[in-house]
Amino acid sequence: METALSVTVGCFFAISVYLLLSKHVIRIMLGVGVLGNAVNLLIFTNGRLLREVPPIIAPGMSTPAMEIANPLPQALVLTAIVISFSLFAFMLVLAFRAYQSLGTDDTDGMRVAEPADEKLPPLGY
Amino acid sequence: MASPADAPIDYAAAMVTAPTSAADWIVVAPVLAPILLGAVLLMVRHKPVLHPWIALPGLAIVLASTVALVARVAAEGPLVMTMGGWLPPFGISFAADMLGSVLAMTAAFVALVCAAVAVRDIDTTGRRYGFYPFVMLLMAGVEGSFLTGDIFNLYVWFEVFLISSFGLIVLGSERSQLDGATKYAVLNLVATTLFLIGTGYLYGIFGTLNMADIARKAPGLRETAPLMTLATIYLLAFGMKAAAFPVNFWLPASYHTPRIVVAALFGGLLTKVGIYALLRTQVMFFPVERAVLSDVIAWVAVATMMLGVLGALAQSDIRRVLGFLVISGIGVMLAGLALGTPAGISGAVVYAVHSIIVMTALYLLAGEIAERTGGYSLHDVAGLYRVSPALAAAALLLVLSVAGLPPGSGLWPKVMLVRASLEEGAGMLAFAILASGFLITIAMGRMFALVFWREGENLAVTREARREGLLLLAVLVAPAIAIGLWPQPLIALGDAAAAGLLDPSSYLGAVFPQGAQP
Amino acid sequence: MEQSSDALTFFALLLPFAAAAVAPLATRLMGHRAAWLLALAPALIFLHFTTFLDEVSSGATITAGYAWIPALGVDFAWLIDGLSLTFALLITGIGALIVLYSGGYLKGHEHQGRFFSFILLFMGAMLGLVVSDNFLMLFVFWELTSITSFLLIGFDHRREASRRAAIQALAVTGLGGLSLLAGLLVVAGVTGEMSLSGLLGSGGAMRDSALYATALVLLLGGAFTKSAQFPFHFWLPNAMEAPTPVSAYLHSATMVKAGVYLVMRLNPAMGDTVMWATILPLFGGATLLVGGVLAVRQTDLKLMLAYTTVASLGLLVMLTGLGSEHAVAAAALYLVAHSMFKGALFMVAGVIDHEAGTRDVTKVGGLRRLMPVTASAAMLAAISMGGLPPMFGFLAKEEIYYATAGATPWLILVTLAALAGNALMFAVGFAVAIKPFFGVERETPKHAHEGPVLLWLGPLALAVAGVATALFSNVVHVLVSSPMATAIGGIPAEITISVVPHIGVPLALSLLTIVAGVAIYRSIDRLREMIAGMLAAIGWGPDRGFDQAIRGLIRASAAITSAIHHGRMDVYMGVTFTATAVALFAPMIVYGELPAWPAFPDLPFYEWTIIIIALIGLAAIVIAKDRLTAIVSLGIQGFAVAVIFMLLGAPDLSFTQFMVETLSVVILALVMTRLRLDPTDHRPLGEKLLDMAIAGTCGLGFTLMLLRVTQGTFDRTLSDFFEQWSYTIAHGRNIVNVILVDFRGVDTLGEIAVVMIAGLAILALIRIRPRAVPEPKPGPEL
Amino acid sequence: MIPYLSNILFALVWAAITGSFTLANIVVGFLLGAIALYLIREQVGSLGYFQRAVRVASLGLLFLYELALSAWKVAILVLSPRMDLKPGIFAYPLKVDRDFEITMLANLITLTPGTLSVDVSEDRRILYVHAIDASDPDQTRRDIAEGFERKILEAFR
Amino acid sequence: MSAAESFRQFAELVALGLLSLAFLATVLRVILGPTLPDRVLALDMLVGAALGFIAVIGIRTGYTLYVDIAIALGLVGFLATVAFARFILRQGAPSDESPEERRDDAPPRAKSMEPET
Amino acid sequence: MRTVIFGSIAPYLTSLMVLFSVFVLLRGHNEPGGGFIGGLIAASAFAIYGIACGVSPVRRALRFHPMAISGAGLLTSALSGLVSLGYATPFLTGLWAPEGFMGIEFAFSSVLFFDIGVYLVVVGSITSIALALEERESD
Amino acid sequence: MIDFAQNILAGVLILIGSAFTLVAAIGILRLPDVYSRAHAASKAGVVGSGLMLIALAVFTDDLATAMRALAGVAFFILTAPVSTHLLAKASYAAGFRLWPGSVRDEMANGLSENEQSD
Ligand code: NA
Ligand code: NA
Repeated sequence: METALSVTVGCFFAISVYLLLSKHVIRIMLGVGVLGNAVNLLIFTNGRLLREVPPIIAPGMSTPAMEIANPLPQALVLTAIVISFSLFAFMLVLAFRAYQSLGTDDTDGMRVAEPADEKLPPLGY
Repeated sequence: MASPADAPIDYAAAMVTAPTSAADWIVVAPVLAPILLGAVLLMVRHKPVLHPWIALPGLAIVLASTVALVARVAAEGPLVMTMGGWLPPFGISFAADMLGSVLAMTAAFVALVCAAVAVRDIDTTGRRYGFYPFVMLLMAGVEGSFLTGDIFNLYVWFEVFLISSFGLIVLGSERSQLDGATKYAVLNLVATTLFLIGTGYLYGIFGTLNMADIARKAPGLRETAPLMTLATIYLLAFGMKAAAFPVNFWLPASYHTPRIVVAALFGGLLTKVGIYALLRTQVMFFPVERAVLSDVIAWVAVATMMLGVLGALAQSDIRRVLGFLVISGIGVMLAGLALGTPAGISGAVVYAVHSIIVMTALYLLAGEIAERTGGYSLHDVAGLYRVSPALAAAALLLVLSVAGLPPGSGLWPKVMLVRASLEEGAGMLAFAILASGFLITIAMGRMFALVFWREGENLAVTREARREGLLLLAVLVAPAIAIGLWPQPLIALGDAAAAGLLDPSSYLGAVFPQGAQP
Repeated sequence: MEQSSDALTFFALLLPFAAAAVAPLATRLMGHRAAWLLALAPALIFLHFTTFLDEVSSGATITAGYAWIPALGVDFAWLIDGLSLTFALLITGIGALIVLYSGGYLKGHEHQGRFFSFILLFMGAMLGLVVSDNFLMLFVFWELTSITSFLLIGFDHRREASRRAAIQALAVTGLGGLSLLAGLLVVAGVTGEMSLSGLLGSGGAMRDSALYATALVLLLGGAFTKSAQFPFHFWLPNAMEAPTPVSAYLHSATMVKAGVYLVMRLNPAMGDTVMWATILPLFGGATLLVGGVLAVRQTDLKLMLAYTTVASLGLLVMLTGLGSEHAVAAAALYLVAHSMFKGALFMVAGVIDHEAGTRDVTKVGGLRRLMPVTASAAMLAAISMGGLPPMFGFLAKEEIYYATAGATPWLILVTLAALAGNALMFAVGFAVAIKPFFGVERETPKHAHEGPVLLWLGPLALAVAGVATALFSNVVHVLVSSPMATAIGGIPAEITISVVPHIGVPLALSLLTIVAGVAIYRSIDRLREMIAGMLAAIGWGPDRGFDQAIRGLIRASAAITSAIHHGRMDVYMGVTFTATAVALFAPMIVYGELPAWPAFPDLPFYEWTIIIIALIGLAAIVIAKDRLTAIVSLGIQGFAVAVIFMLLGAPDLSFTQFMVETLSVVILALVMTRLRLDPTDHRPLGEKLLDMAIAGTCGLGFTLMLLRVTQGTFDRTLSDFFEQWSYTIAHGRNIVNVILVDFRGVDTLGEIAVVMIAGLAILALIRIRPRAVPEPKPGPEL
Repeated sequence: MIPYLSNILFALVWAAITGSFTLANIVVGFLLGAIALYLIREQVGSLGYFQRAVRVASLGLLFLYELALSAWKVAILVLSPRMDLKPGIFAYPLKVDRDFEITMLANLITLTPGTLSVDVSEDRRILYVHAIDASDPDQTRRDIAEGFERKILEAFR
Repeated sequence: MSAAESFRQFAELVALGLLSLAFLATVLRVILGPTLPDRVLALDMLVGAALGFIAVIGIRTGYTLYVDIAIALGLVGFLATVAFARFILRQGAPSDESPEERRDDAPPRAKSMEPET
Repeated sequence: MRTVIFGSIAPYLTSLMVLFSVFVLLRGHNEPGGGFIGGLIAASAFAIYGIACGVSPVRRALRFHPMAISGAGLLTSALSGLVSLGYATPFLTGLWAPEGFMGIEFAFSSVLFFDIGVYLVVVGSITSIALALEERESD
Repeated sequence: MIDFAQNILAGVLILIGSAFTLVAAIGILRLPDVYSRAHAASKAGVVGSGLMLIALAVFTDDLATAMRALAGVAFFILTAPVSTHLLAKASYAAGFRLWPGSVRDEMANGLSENEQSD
């Protein structure tokens, strides 16, 4: 079980990194989206896997009746999902605004903050 | 496994039963106050005139509680509150030791000053679109990072200040801001994601998230590849946050783009949180792995120092010069980490305090310069010696501080680190610290001469500016010089912080008063 | 450190700083007459230090002070012996005169108060430097002298030359300062001593150390730069950009002698080795000759003096390096003499400049009748500089020739250097003293006349002191010279030389010096042209080299910086993920710990389906020809992940993932409506392959690490606890939710803070439009 | 409206009396309330309420029937080896004119065999319908008019 | 285990198999396109199939609480389709059969909207 | 996207979904759900409303600015943790009203208010984002 | 007895439901243009998933869950035609032509110019 997910996680990371390495903002954003899923699966897998038993205590019981899926990584991933979603939303809008303002979606062309032909500082005193 | 629902409940097995005194809340107040008031600020978003009246007292509370915290930690050792009343390591502990408290206090101080500067600098639009809430939550994130005793919670606070910094960096939506922010956002996101990945692995290895618990379990897992990989991932993630070479690109690409008061806050605070996290994880969790990595860290430190200062020499925009100086300073702190000795770590802590104050002040100084000359370019800005001798004096003191010359605050941590390097036989580090200091002297000496001394007809028009900025600048310069003249108290705190990190027994004792695993 | 305290000396050391603080105010109130008040400070300190003369002359070494930074072993402690006392007296004595002289020289200057302040600061720094016992205190004051001299040299800040000189001085002496710091810390590391007194008492510990050479080179790096030894000599003449009182003070009496002081101070602990006795005379001698020759080349009075100062410093270093009893005595005598005559001559040059409006030696003449007092002072000082009786300079020169006399080839070389240097200085000294005052009266930019008392008091006092000290040389020897020589040599020394010449080799050499000096003086104009021609032929000097170095540094920095910080984000990312790959693989390879080969996973077919759909979705994102296919594919892999969570017993996660994934796609689509992005991926094939390699390595690394971790044992303590108490205490059956809102509620608090701020930040991003659209109307927003 | 509200009120009262606010109990309460109201239908003027309920139910049944039929036809079409398609868009003149009714009709059309509402004209007179078999649009128009549109008018007028 | 239960479990497996095939077919349409509406339609369909999948898993595991997930999924799936429809409307008329492949040679709107200074 | 069909059905969908979201919020402590998911559902509802009927009706319907709602949510959550100051317990300690307070499935507790705060933050922020984007669209 | 009926009925319903879903998916693959494919998606999809949700309602013993499952079906029936309609309308307005084999397009001349402006 962990093995299958480990390999899956690796694929998620590989794709995400490949997208992040692109020059195009939108592909980078897609990479960010995949990266979030990759990490969530990674944390989830790190907490070890158990099939189909949700961590919910049945009515009438005070503790789980059988071995349940590890609830802690679920809580962590839930927090991480929310956070990465917020950041993702922000970055999407940022990409959109950057494109509007800068007129390019190619990061090589985004050279306002670090202009290519930057002047040397004064050489005198 | 299942037990009947009506079994008697043994609360003491799950919860802290001793009452929590109100005074203990100083450990959570630095986080809680900005969150509460940040939320209130959002509710009165359309009454911008109220914003400073909410934000400044809030930050004052943060400062007051962190000062109290430092005093209390100095007197009684680490202060712990485990949230929800659950026994550690099950609940999230806030654990203030000397390292966290000192940095928390310094951060609160500069944030308060910056927020005061912003009263004048940030217009109604900026306030309506969240300047003060961003600052409050940024501080909540930063203070939370310094004070939390839980590694995943540390990640959460990292994200809190990261997203707040996103808000601040784009506030204004100028073209260069959007460009810089894109790089800042993507690269920082990768960094925090690496941190999260590391934390996922950490949980998989240790089965715990409480820092004290990790520290006490780590010795049992020494010398294995997963632990080493974990230490390395953290090194990379926090090195990136701290802007260590070769993963520092986001900083020069972005720090000069936002409003100057924002840059001041960033330049002072954000990278230091990375340094804090490096110290916390590498020294407290992974001392053995850190020792293995020390050569790598040392070379990173050297490269960061040198490339930072070379970058500073190459810039003509004052803000960009400062961005590179931030980086160079990070290299110096990494040197302390590379050494890993009490003296080295203490030096890094003292340097961090110095750097928070001085880099913030330098950015604010740049703001004052621009206020009087309308620009930041070393090609245009001139003649300020005549216009504002007081500003020149402040500038000179800051230049001396950042260059590590007396009577500035930068001198003593550099002395500490050079000495620690020589004691460890790390001549390369000592050389790099001194050489980077020398090059900063040249860069900043030239800057001082060009901006203040130089006069010329084609240069920017200089004009008188309002006084408050200068006054607030003085509020930052004063402690810098005080540290330069009488560093003993700060060094004592730094030594205590280093001792606490290297031998976390008092930290462990504070988190687990019963000692053994519950 | 056990220290006796001495509050009076403590306050004496701080007094200059206090005076500096009040100087601007005093000057605003009293104008230039504040000089009289401010000069009281150095005068009082001078008097205070004279009280030590008695004790020190009887061979005592006084150490006292207070704890300053115990954590670093730094005390505010002073060491008073013959050497430091002499320096302290010179600094404060000449300092008082300089303050007075500044009162006249800068009378009416708008920043005279600031100037007083700087010069008093400088004096305080210099005084602290020479009396410091603690290494780091010494270093602090050392750096303070560099900084204050930066301010003083740049005082006339509107001129680029001043700014350049200031930066040059700061750079060169700053470099030396860091070298000194390193040296001191090496010494401290080797000997365990943080104080000079301790070091001096540690015997030969340092000399015997393996780090001796390192420490020596570092310490001399500090000393040589500060004392303008060849090849670092160039900054000192440029420092003449400073107002003349500064030149007189910094470049005669004190600051430049800090290096000499250091060398003398270290002589007992570090001297008497082959290295010491080779390096010091070599550099000193070279400096002496270079300074002398370059002095001849100048026409500016101040520059002429400045180069002779360089030469004199070389001479002092050379003598200290020789280290013999006579050499040490000669150094002690020459140092005192030089302070007096050079201070006087600089001030004279300043008076000429001030009164005649020019300092060009070829443009002034015959001022003797107009400025008789100044002329007298100049003559007296020149006689001392030339080493003629009955001046103190004579004693010094006699002793020099005693010291160098010897038959070894080394000593003959040293003697020749001393001879040549002295002759050159003789010529230049008289050129400064005679040419402006004698001969035909020349038309000058200003009509010259005798300056006010504040201007001539200083030079005259120093010139007269040159005579007086020589005439009462026995007293001076007992109180000053001998204790100083004792301190330098590290063994008791007694100097007996007096103005009455003794027949012998030294006298012969003295006479030879005079003859050669006169010859040079007579042909000085021709020599000047000759040297100028030679220098033009060489066409390069360290001074030009400095500019080239700075420009080269900036250009190189710019090249390096733009090569690294090139603004190309894909490369930034590439570096980051390469580092990630290394971080993942290096430990596994180094420790040789790869995870065990896992068994083929046993999953029901529908789980495989979901995983395959996730992978298809992923692949589709990459190969999608247009962005919308990619976005839809993003949705597919997101849904697949949600289903995976559901299958693995995480309904809350699945729930959230479905919602979030959809909202992400929705926001993407909403954003895309306006955003027409270039649909294709322009990476060239090579780059694509590289990126694939990086991405693949990262992915594999994460997989291997994950396998490795999950193959280990797992500690489920935390979750067991949560399961145990989720319902009984926290009243919740959904353990995940209880963790979120109770066990780990702080995480959730931070998380919603993130959500809130993200909302606000996005609002700011969308709404704030610089220039094009003004702030939106508040109307529709409630 | 008033009978409907009374019915809900009855359901809540039922739940309160029985002391159980579970969904099932409330539904039971609602049904019991409806019966109770039915008994007093003439006094409270809720006659229309029940007539309408019946017509709505009839519309619902028609819909479910048509839905099943539609799904079946599509299944047959899709699975037939050679799909014989004559798709196209035709205009359907609307009799219903209230937004709510237009919406309902359009949705029902979408869910029934071989037809799909593409758009409503600006003046809300014409519904454009895509049919998978548009060879005889008049027949389809008639089917709609006689089927759903009539039932809707009955139920909601 | 009763025969009815066995039948149900068999039915579950068959259903999961059919659903898996449905998933794959739908995903294929997403990738094949050729137009954006086709892809969106397929995504919408995918959500529908996932809904059924959740229901079957709910029955299979006995955790019928998954039904809430299904409801929420139906809801947001609807939202996604609406948003895409909106996007399609915005994107304007395609000039030929494969609208996405056409390149925008005209400068982006942003430039005319916010003049560079 | 203001078609007759969509425009007339969307308000009902929205109110249904908001109801559902409150249900999900309140039962989160015992079943899958909770403030975050509930908030997302409600925000999706408002997004649909906005797309179907325009932004202004949504803004009017909410009365307060969505970000103010978000702020109120954060305030609620933080305050529900602060209450424990008065009980000499650490921050965020769950405080429960005496059992059987309302006799219904969810108990009245500080934890509930915490989750309500989460809900409000999510509703406010996500709605704000959606509306802002939608507004940008239509101007 | 009830148990037996529940199991059988649930089994049958999920079989039919999943079969319909697959049919819809095949339809999506085979039909020629987006408008025809929408027929498959909206009808077979609704029926398929609806039946499976009903199966869950039948299977569960918890009435509240069953009610929610049925509510889910209702909800799906409510939204599916709307989204199909929106997609079709948007595609048409955006200019995605009908399959060339289509026999008529009465909307082509009826569509007013300002349709695209909302
Ligand atoms: Na920073
Ligand atoms: Na929740």
